[in-house]
Formats: sequence, structure tokens, C-alpha cells
Amino acid sequence: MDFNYSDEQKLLIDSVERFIQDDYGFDTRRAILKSEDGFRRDLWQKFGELGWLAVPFSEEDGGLGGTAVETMIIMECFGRGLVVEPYLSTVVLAGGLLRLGGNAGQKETILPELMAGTLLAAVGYAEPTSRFNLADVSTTAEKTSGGWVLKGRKSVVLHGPMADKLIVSARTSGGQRDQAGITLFVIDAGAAGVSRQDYPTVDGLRASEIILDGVAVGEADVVGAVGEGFALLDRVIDEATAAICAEAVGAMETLHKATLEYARTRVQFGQPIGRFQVIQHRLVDMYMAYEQAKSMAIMANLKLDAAPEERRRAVSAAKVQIGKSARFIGQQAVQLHGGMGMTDELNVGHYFKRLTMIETLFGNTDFHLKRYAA
Amino acid sequence: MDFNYSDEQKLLIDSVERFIQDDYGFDTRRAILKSEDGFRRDLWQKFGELGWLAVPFSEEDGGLGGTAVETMIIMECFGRGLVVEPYLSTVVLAGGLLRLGGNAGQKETILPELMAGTLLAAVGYAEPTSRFNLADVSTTAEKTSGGWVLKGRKSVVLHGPMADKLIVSARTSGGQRDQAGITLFVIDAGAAGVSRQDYPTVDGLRASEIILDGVAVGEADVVGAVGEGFALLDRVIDEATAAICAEAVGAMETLHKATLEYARTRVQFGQPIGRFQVIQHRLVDMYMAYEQAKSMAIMANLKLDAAPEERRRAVSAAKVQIGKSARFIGQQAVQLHGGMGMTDELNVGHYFKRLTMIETLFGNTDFHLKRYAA
Amino acid sequence: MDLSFSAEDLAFQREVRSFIAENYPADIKARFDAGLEPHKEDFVRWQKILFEKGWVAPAWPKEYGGTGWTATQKYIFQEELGAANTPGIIPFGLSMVGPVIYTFATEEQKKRFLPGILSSDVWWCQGYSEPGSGSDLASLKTKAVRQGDKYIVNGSKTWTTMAQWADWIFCLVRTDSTVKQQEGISFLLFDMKSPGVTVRPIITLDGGHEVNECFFDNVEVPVENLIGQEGQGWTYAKFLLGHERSGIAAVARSKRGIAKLKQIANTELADGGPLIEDPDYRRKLAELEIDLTALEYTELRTLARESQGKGPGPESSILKIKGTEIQQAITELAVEAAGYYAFAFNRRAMDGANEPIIGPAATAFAAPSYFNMRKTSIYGGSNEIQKNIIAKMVLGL
Amino acid sequence: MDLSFSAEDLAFQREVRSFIAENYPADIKARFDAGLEPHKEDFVRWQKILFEKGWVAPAWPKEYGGTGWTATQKYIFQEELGAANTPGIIPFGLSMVGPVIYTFATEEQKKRFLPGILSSDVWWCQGYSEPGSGSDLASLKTKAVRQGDKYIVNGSKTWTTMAQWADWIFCLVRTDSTVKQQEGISFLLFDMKSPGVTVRPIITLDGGHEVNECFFDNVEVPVENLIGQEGQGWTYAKFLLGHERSGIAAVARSKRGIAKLKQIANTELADGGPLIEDPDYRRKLAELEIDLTALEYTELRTLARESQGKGPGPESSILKIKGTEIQQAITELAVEAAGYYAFAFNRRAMDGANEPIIGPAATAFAAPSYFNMRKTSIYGGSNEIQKNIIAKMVLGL
Repeated sequence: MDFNYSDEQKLLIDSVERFIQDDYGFDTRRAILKSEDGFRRDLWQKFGELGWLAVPFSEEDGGLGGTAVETMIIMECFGRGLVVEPYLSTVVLAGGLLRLGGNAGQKETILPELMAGTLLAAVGYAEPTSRFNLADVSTTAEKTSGGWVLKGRKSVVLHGPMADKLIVSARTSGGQRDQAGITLFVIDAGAAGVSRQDYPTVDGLRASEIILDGVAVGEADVVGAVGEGFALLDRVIDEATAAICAEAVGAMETLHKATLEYARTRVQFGQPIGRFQVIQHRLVDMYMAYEQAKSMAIMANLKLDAAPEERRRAVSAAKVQIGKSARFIGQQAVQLHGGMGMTDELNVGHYFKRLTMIETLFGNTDFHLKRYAA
Repeated sequence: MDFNYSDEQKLLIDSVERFIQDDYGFDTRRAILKSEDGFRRDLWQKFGELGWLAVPFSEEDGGLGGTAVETMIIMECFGRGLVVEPYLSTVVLAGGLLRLGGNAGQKETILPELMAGTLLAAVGYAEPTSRFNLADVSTTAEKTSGGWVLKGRKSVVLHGPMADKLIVSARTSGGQRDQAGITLFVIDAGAAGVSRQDYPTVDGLRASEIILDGVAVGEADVVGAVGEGFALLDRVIDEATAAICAEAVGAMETLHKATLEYARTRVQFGQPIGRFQVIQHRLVDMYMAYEQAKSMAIMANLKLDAAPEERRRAVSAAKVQIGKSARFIGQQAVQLHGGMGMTDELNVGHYFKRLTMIETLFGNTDFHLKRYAA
Repeated sequence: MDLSFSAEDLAFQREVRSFIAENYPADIKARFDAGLEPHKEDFVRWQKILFEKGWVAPAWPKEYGGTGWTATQKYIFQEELGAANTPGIIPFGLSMVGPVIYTFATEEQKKRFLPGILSSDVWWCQGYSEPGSGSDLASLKTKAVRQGDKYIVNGSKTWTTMAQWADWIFCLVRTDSTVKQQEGISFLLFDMKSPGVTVRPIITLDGGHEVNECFFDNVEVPVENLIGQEGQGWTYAKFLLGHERSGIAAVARSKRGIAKLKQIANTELADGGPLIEDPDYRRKLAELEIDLTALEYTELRTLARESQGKGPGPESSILKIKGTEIQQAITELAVEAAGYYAFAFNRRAMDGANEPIIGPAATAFAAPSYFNMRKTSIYGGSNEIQKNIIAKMVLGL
Repeated sequence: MDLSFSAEDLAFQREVRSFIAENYPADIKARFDAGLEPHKEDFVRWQKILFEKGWVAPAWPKEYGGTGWTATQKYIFQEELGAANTPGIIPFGLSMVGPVIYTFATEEQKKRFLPGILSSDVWWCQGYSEPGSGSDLASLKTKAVRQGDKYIVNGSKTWTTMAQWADWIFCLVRTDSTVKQQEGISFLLFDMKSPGVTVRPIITLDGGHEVNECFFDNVEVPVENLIGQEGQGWTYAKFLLGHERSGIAAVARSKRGIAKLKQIANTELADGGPLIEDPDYRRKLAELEIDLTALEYTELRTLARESQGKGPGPESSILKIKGTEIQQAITELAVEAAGYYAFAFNRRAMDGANEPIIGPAATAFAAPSYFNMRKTSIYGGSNEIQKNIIAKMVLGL
């Protein structure tokens, strides 16, 4: 048993932390949010140059062969800086599906560009009525002679507007909520029959509603096996869940530190508010919530390769803890900052908003409690 | 809309409060707990003389024609004094069943003695596997030529050891958890076939496991209509639930006051602990929990005569609030009293224990949340 | 003790209900029911309708334009307004400065200011908080220096709600820095169009513009705009904060919120069934509704005490704390109900732009509302301050 | 980073497991599994078994009788003891006074006291709290006045756990009242059979006898029983409180508690089905188990830091707070599972009398255990004090 980072991992931490500190200040991020694209392509290129986009891929596939710990490190640092670039969608989600389920052709054509930072991708796993159930798929893939035709709607596809490739789940057999019969397809974002409605999200990202109206795909565009997409998607969504748990930990850390600093300096009734015992204990409760969340994020990331049952329980347990901690820390950070915490001007509200959406993303606390206890 | 007590009600409050203050000190109660009987017959007689045992019964039946408000007043005062005498079982439960469902003969023979304080009664509504579902009845009543024969077991019959009469639910038709087919019977505690295992309860009462092994009863011993006991029992248990909500309010009030007083006087680190802001806010939270509980106890008691659906929701809502408030106030009263709160010597633990059992009695918080939302 | 309404009360309830049904403008109702950001005109129009009926100021003494209603009638009125989802009464004139004026001002000032408040022709805003003062209101720094028959006001106020729509401001200013903090404060009224007044919007984390900073640069205020005595402003300020707490529990509003949650939970799907059948969601809704019932009866008990001439005392801080906790919890459950569509930032649609809404309309503003409602435990004396008040004033600690 | 055990660790785990299986006496196990009040002999026998194996003091330096294990081995050992439900190590000798002695005492004192601690031939108790001192330990009043080669001790101690079984006490006494509170305290050891020592039981709200008051009436204590220097007792006391926190989180114990809850919830019926299928109960169990998992990994992270020579610092206050909250929550859920049978006060059966149990055996002591476990957030520095410590020492407030 070992909870220490290797020397290489420490270097990675330094590198990402330095980036956040030097190149991703609050004003930089604010400008990105207001920009047309909603992300910075030059920074993304830099991620590629620094090797961050290649981290989880095997050396065989041209990657760096990193483990979940490296992804955890990057996501935790990104959480500290509230990075909005599409790392989660492109590298963790789409990259994860291709890494574990992609065929040789897909890996050869897509992964090099993805790792170089010249190809962005997003994954459509949710539908208007699916809520958090990955098996609740109404989008259909009808068999044709040379492949399949997709029809349906994928909702809240994060980073959809900037994606060059989309991976979507569709039903090739079975009933609406059957796990069997789901197939994953990779498609060009610009393919005929694909239409998008793009919009900003409350936490500063961009997302799309994606309508698939007779999108033709070939046999070679299936990711993983036909009808067996659920297990692959479930696994990769678990990886992504563990990744956003780490992101949340980073965001909570920054938020707690900012609130602590504010409590030390903000004077009310003749003394810093951090002298008031109620505020002190609140900050202690936030600190404990943070430590418990951090422990669980580590645990979940280290259990991603366990047997599916154990992995699912570990990830759900972590998501429950992170959901509770994130809500508490987010709300209390705003509360203790008083009116300032309510402004768009201060970073606090932005962390709170991102944490709120992480609470929802890939299933909220109730969902994961049930999945854990199932 | 009116939240004030009438002048008569104020007199009743004075009278019960004076009794608690003058005749029911903590040492008196402690001696009662250690006594063979577990209650004081002379005090009970006094209750009779003061008219308290006749409060809810109609003038026609020889009672005082009081409303739920009078019962609420008595129970709230009893809660302040942690009175262990069998008012709930004899007057509210058994008395309630006879008041609403008793036939003329039962009323004539039992109620006068009950009101005079010479007859005690208890009600068996729970069974080893019924939990809080009043319809979950395995005890059977088999029809004979002249009446019925009862077989089964009633568990945790509060005040069973001292009861002269028992009213029990038994199944005359239907399946184990059907509401239809339940019949209530009044029996002599000493009847052939009745055996008891008596024991103390954690909150200072006495209770019995009651085995009915072929107890013969007559047609005249049915309370209410054959097969329709559920609605009657459900109504009276709601009355009793509202009554213990009031009792809990009284207990919480005393406990909060005692804790407040302790916080004002207990010196730690050079000042009364009530000066520490965390303790102050805790006491405020307890105060709010008490006020919310009091509001709900009043509401439920005033809605006992509403249509069954509304009554049930009102009572369940109150029981949920009281359960939460009682747990919080009880635990925090012990916590703020520190080691002293843990001793048998101080009254605090006794209030906490009674509040804990009230949380369970007639269905705990989870049970009533579901009943409310049903 | 009795929960039922008298025949008179029931008749009154019918009267209020039918008045609202007949007079609540459909376009305002549509905007409010959709959860869109209201316009200034919505508030003004509705308040004028109530004013014409004589119902705009139930809390005021009859001689100044009040209704003379019993506590029960006031409660019924609030309930009916809440149930109908009418615009809330903007408190700055009617609930805040109005009572200060009719209690402490000169006859001349009453004649000058009260009519505009009642008719909603003058929109007021509140100059209390300052950038540095926060919960420690008495530490305010905005200065008013007397020069002849004028005060020269310099300083700034913040979190000034709807100042962008305000005609006048009532403002706490420091007229004496040589005495104890609380004793050097005065209560001034002035025109927001006075030279030297600048209003800067503050955008909140939900993207809305509700509050502002106000800057005063040598603003000249005639001395006849001083209320009461110089240096007594803190007394009036405390009176104002303690006076009008009816509706602070927001019970009617929260009832509507819960009804809307139920409606959402009946249509949102979870695993193919309505969300309301999810035991966790169902339980949370039930707990919230029970919390609200407890608050409602606590408020009714407070009103009953009040109608006997007791209070409203500091116990009403409970109403503020529990009321805001419940309002916030409602928005939390709305976000949970929204699922993934909580992500969609429909801000421009919320502000009334003719843009399509992403996701179901019922939850389109769930997340911004949740973010926005965090303010309720901060403003009007943070909930921590309310607990300090209860500890001191009610528990004697 | 890696959660898996090395081959050596796995072998060690097997060794511990089989040692327990072979050596844990069946009669003690039966009593502990049934939740009965343990006898003194249970603890002593089990500790002697561990002592003979050389495993009784893993936290001690090897030279004094420790095991020399790695942090992971110590963790595995605790886990296995917990899983097997063995008697907990009585801390007073092995975890408290022992480390003080080997750290601060003279060679002679070490020789005199350490063997009896390791062999469990001497049962120690802790003389810290006093009737008036509570969380404010340094305000203690028990006096020791030096007369020649003796101290004369007068005063009293309270909450003295298992003093009724104790042979010796380690006791904080005031040897100088003229200096600052913390500077006038000394650390004395003395025989509980000394003339003038009286032990009075304190019955707790669950009806149990676990703690006592100890009265000292002119108790004569030889000066060679003073540890370290006169007036330095507070230093040793703080060392003791901060030193041995391994196991403070009680993870293994709580894991067993949750396993038992699951077993209960699988047999108790609710509406004809097992309670575990009730969605509310199921959710609460899941939440508790997740809380415990988080605590477990927080403890592991703390141990990891510790094995790198960092800490255990004040962060371990988290372990105390969360650990006790979880222990208490487990007993709450047991009471809920018991339903009406939680009423039955099976105290005499719990104390080992040959009496029938009312209701299912698995929940027979649910309520007394719940009442008893309230102590955990009070003792060892109340959870409020722990939060003060974190605020000051970790957050720097």
C-alpha cells in the first residue's frame, strides 16, 4: 500500500500547476468564457506539446502509458484552475472509449491527431429522457447493407460545439433500457444528418443538443463490439467520473483556501471573521469535507482496474462523497464570502458553479447512492 | 384561527404544572422507577380526583367533554415531568378506543372505573414482526359459537404489567397485512389463556410481551365492528401519536431550558460555556427545533377531527418533525452537558431516553415520512 | 385553539381570491409563471392595482393608508397573493422607508413622501450596506457634512437592490465621526437623479443584474430631507429592520415552489417512471414540505402573539432562517430534478430575449435560481447574524 | 500510488489471521459477539495471549517491547483484530502511561513499570478529569504537597474509566498553585490500594458501570513515583494525548458494526420484506458505509504521512470526529432497526445475568449501546474541542 507520488508524477504536478499559475489566471479564463469558441486552441496545442493529451494512451498507441494517477493529477490541477478546455471530453471520454474499444483503424487515424491537439472529440451518452441511466437509449442504429443509419437525439453533449469527432451510443437491439443491444459509433461532427444546437453551460463550458437524422456510418465506425457498448461506456464513464472527482477535489481545495484567506483578513465587528468560533468550525467542517473527498477520489482512481462490481461501487462511493462535499464547500464558500461570494466578479461563485455541475455530471448523489447499494 | 388557550385550559395547565412541580420531582420519579409496580397508584388516584382521567370522555359517558387540546395540555406537562404513570395507555389509547368504538355495555362497565382511577388498561397493537404497520396482524380470533378464541402474541405492550383490561387487535379474516378483517377485543388481563412476560423499558416504563393462548371472548367484547378494527385503531393511534408529540414538546422544553441554564453557569476556560459562539448557535438550533416541533404538535392535535386522509398526513408530518427535533435536542443536551449528561444521576439522560423512545413509538421518522408521502 | 377560519374570514378569502382573479394582468402572470426576470413595470402596475383597491399597505396604520385588517386577514391576503404568484411587493418604499416616515418624520415629510410610496409613483432603494461594512452595518463610512441648509454626501453603498430603477434612496450616513459608531449615524432621503450619484451594476453569479453599487460624489441633499434627528439614524435603521417581517418566512412563495417541484417530478423521468416515484426524491420532497408546514405554523403562532400586542420580537429571526433554508432547498431539488439539463445556461431567455430554451421549460432556470437564492442566507442580516440575535435577545446568552 | 498489499504484507495478514483463529478464546469471543458487558478477565487474558506472542505493543519502540512493524503491518494487525471482534486493547497502560514512561521516566522507573504494563499484570487507570475541569483540563485542582520523600495527595478525579478494576493510577496533580495553571502540574503514579483512595461508581444513562469518581484523602505517594520533573506534568499529559491516536478512528470496529447492521436488516421485517429492502434504510446504510470508507482512506493517508515521519499531527482530530460520528450513527441505525423492541431494557442480560432477552438477540442492546456511545463525542477531548484544535493548529485561525 502506497499513497505517495512517484518522481515522474511529481514533475507532472509541477508542470500542470505552473501552467495554471502562469497561463490560466482568472482574467484569462474570463476572457475564454466570453470568446466565440469558449476555449483556447493555442493552449490546447500547448497541452499537446507538453504531452498531457497523450498521458493515458499506451506507448503502442503512441501515448505515454500513464495510469489513472496521472489523469487524476491533471484533473485535480485543472480543478484548481477551473480549466474549461475539453480535456474531459476529448482525452478521458472519447480517448477512453477508443483506448479500450477502438479498432486498429480508429486508433491509427484518430489517436495521433487527438494526442497532437489537432482533433477534438466529444461523447453523446445522455438523451432527453435518459437522466443518468447509460442504458436508457432511444437513439436507434438501423442496419443497412454497408453499415448503419443513426436516428435520435443526444442531449447536453459537453464540448460538443468544438468537437471534430463524436462518439454516440445507439440502440442496435433490445428495449429502451436494456443494457444489451447498445452500440457505440464514432462519427464526424460534420457528417450529413448531424445537426447541433450549441449553448453555454452555467459553469462556463459549451454543450450541444445533437440531432442525428439519418446519419450513415460504416461497419468500421463501430467502437467496441456491436450490441456490447454498454460495458465499455460504463467503464469509461466510471473513469471519467473518477476524473471529475479529482477535478472537484482541486476546485474544493482552492475554494477552501480562498475562504480561509478571506476569513483571516475580512474584518467585521472589529476583528477578522476567522476569529468567530462559528466561522472557525465551519471552516473545519469544510476542511474535513475536503479531506474525505480527497481520500475518496484517490481510492476511486486507484480502483478503476478492479473487477467491474468493485470498480462501480468504488466510483459510486467516491461520487457520493464528492457530491456531498462539493455542495457543502461550495455553498459555505459563498456564504462566508457574504455578498462578494454572490458576484460574478469574484472567482468563488465560479468554483461553486462548477462544483454544482460536477455534482450532477455522470449521475448525482442520489443516483450513485442507489448504484452503490444495488 | 386562534392559537390561544381558553381560561379553563389555562387553569388545567396551572393544575398539572403545579402537580409536576410539587409532587413529581426527579427523586420522586426515580423512586417510582425503582419500585415494584413502576408507578404510583396514589398519584393515579389523584389524577382521577383532579378529573384528568375523565378529560377526553363525553359528558354523556360521565367525562368532561374535553377536546384534543386538553389532552395535549396534560401530555405536554407530563412530558416536562417525565411522568411514567399509564395515562397514554389507559386514557388515550384504551380510553380512546372505547370512547370511539365501545358499545354501551363496555362504556358502562369500564369507563366509570377508568375515570375514577380504579381500572388501568393497555392496548396491544404491535407484534413481533409487525414493526409499525397496524394492519400487520398475525394474532387470530377464531369464531366459536358464543364468541371468539384469540391466539397470538402482542409485543411491547406499554403499561401491560399494571393493566386490568387489555384491548388487542386480532385477525378475524383477510391476509396478514390486510387492513380489512382486523377486529379489536377487550379482555381481562387475568383471563384464562393470557400470559405475560413483564419487563422494564429503557425510558423508565414497564411493558409486557403478551401471549394469547386460546383466550375465549364473547360477542360483547368486540370493540367497534367485527373486521373493521383497523380504521378505529388507526384513528386512536393517531390521537395517541399527537399526544406523545405534545409529551415530547414538554420534554424538549425542559431539556432545552436545562441545557441553557447549564451553559450559562458552567465555566470552562475562564468563562461560561454559553459565551462560546458555537455553543450559542447550537442552543439556537435547539430552540428552533423546539419551536418547529411545538408548532407541529399543535397543528396535529387540532387536526385530529379532520377527514382521515388529512388527519393522517397532519399526524405523520408532526411525528416526523418531532422525531427529528427530539433526536437533535436530546443528543445535543447530552453533548453540551458533557460527562454529566452521560450520568444516570442527572435528569438530562432520562429526558433523552424518553425522547428517543418517543421517536420510535407509533412509527419512527422513516415510517411517518413514507406514510405522509403515500 | 382552532385552526378553522371564521365565516367572515372565509368571505374575505373569497373576496381576495376573486379580486386577484379579475385584476391580475395576464401578461405579468405569464412572465412570472414562466420564471422570467420581471420588468420594473410589472411591479409598478400590480402595486398600482392594489393601491387603487386600497390593499397595497396592509401593515400600515389605517390613518396613513392601511387596511385595518386583523392578523388573520393579513395572513389570508398574503397566502392568496402567494398562491396566485403575483409580483412580490417591493419592500423598499412600502415596508421599509414608509413605516420610518409615518413613525418618525414631520407632518410635512409625511405629506411629501407617503403618497408616492402608496401609489408606487416613486421607486425607493435602500442605502444601508457599504463595500466594507457587510454584516457590521454600524461601521458605515458614507459621510454627510452639513453646509448651511444642505448636507454634502460622499461615499458609496453596495448591494443596492434594483437601484437601477430607483427614483429615491433612503440612506444611512455618518454625520458625526467623533462619537460612538452607532451615535453618529443619520437617516437621509435623496433623489437618485441628484448630481454626483452614480449607479454601477453588480452582476451576480447567476448572470443577473439585481444589485448595484451606488457612488456619491458631493451629492447635495437639502436638510429638510433628514428624517428625525441628526445622530438618531441607527435607531430608525433598527426600527426598520425589526419592523416589517411579515412575509419574511415566504411561506406562500415556498408553497408555490413545492407545488412546482411536484409538477416537475411528475413529468421528469427516471428509469422510465416519473421522478416522483423515486423513493429518495419523494422523501426529500416530503421532508421539505413538512419543514414548510412547521414554518407555516410557527409563523401563525408568531402572528397570533403579534395580534395580542406581543412582538414581532427577535423570534422572527427563526422565520428568516428557516424561510431562507427552505427557499434554498427548493432550488436544490429543482436542480436535482433537472438532471443534465441543469447545465444549460438559458440566461438570455430568462432575461426575456426571444431565444429557444434548452431542455424542459419547467427546469430551464433551475441552476441560475439555485445560484441566485444563495443570497437569501446572506442578505437582510446573514443567518449567522440572525442566530446571534436569537442567542442574545431570546436565549439571553 | 497503489492500494494493493505486497506479498510480504499478505503473508503477514495470513499469519495474524491464523494466530487469532487459533488463539482467540471461544468463551470471550462468544461474549463479545453477543454484545455482553465484558469482564476484566476477558481483557487481561487476551492481552496476555498477545503479550506472549510479542504483539501486545506494536506502537512501542522495539527496544521496549514493540514489534518493529511497518505502518502497513500495524494497519493490517488492527484490521484483523477488529474483524475478529477481539477485546480492544485497554489503552491506559499500553497506549497512555507506557509511552510516557519510556519517553520521560528514569531507567529505574522503566524497569519497575514497563514489564507489568506489557504483561497486563498491572491494570492502570487515568487520573486526568476532575469534577469541575471538563474540557478545560489544565484547571485541575487535585493537590500534591511534598513532605519529605512523599507527596500528600488530596482531591478527586472523575470519569475514571474502569477504575474499579485498576491497580495503579497515573494522575495529574497540582504541585504548585503560584504559577500559571499549566506550569504547576506534575505527573504522579500511585497504587490504587494506597490508604485514602476511594472509588465511587458512576452509573451512566445506559445503566452501565464503566466510569468512576476517585477520591484522594491524604494519599501518600513516594517521590520516586514522580515522572520527569515536578511542574512538567502538562507537557507529558499533552504528549500522551497527542501520541497514541492509532485506532482512534475505530474503522475496524465500525466495519464490524455495519456488517452487523446489514445482518440485522436482512432478518428484521418491514411490511413483510426484510428491512434492507426498505429504500430509506438501505440508503442510510449505504451513506454510512461510504462515510466509513472515506474515513478509512483518510486514516490510511494519515498513516502514510506518519510513516514518512510527518505527524500524526492535529489532522488526526478528523479521525476522532468522523470516527465517533460514525460509531454513533451505527448505533442510531441499530435502534431504528430494532423497532418496538428497542424499548426492552435487557440490562441484566447485558451484564451477564442468566435472564431471557426480550426481542431478537441481535438488537437486544441496541438502545443502551446508542445511549452509551454518546460518550464518544464527549470524551478524549470533545468533538467541539477537536474542531478548535483543527482551527488553530491546522487552519491557523
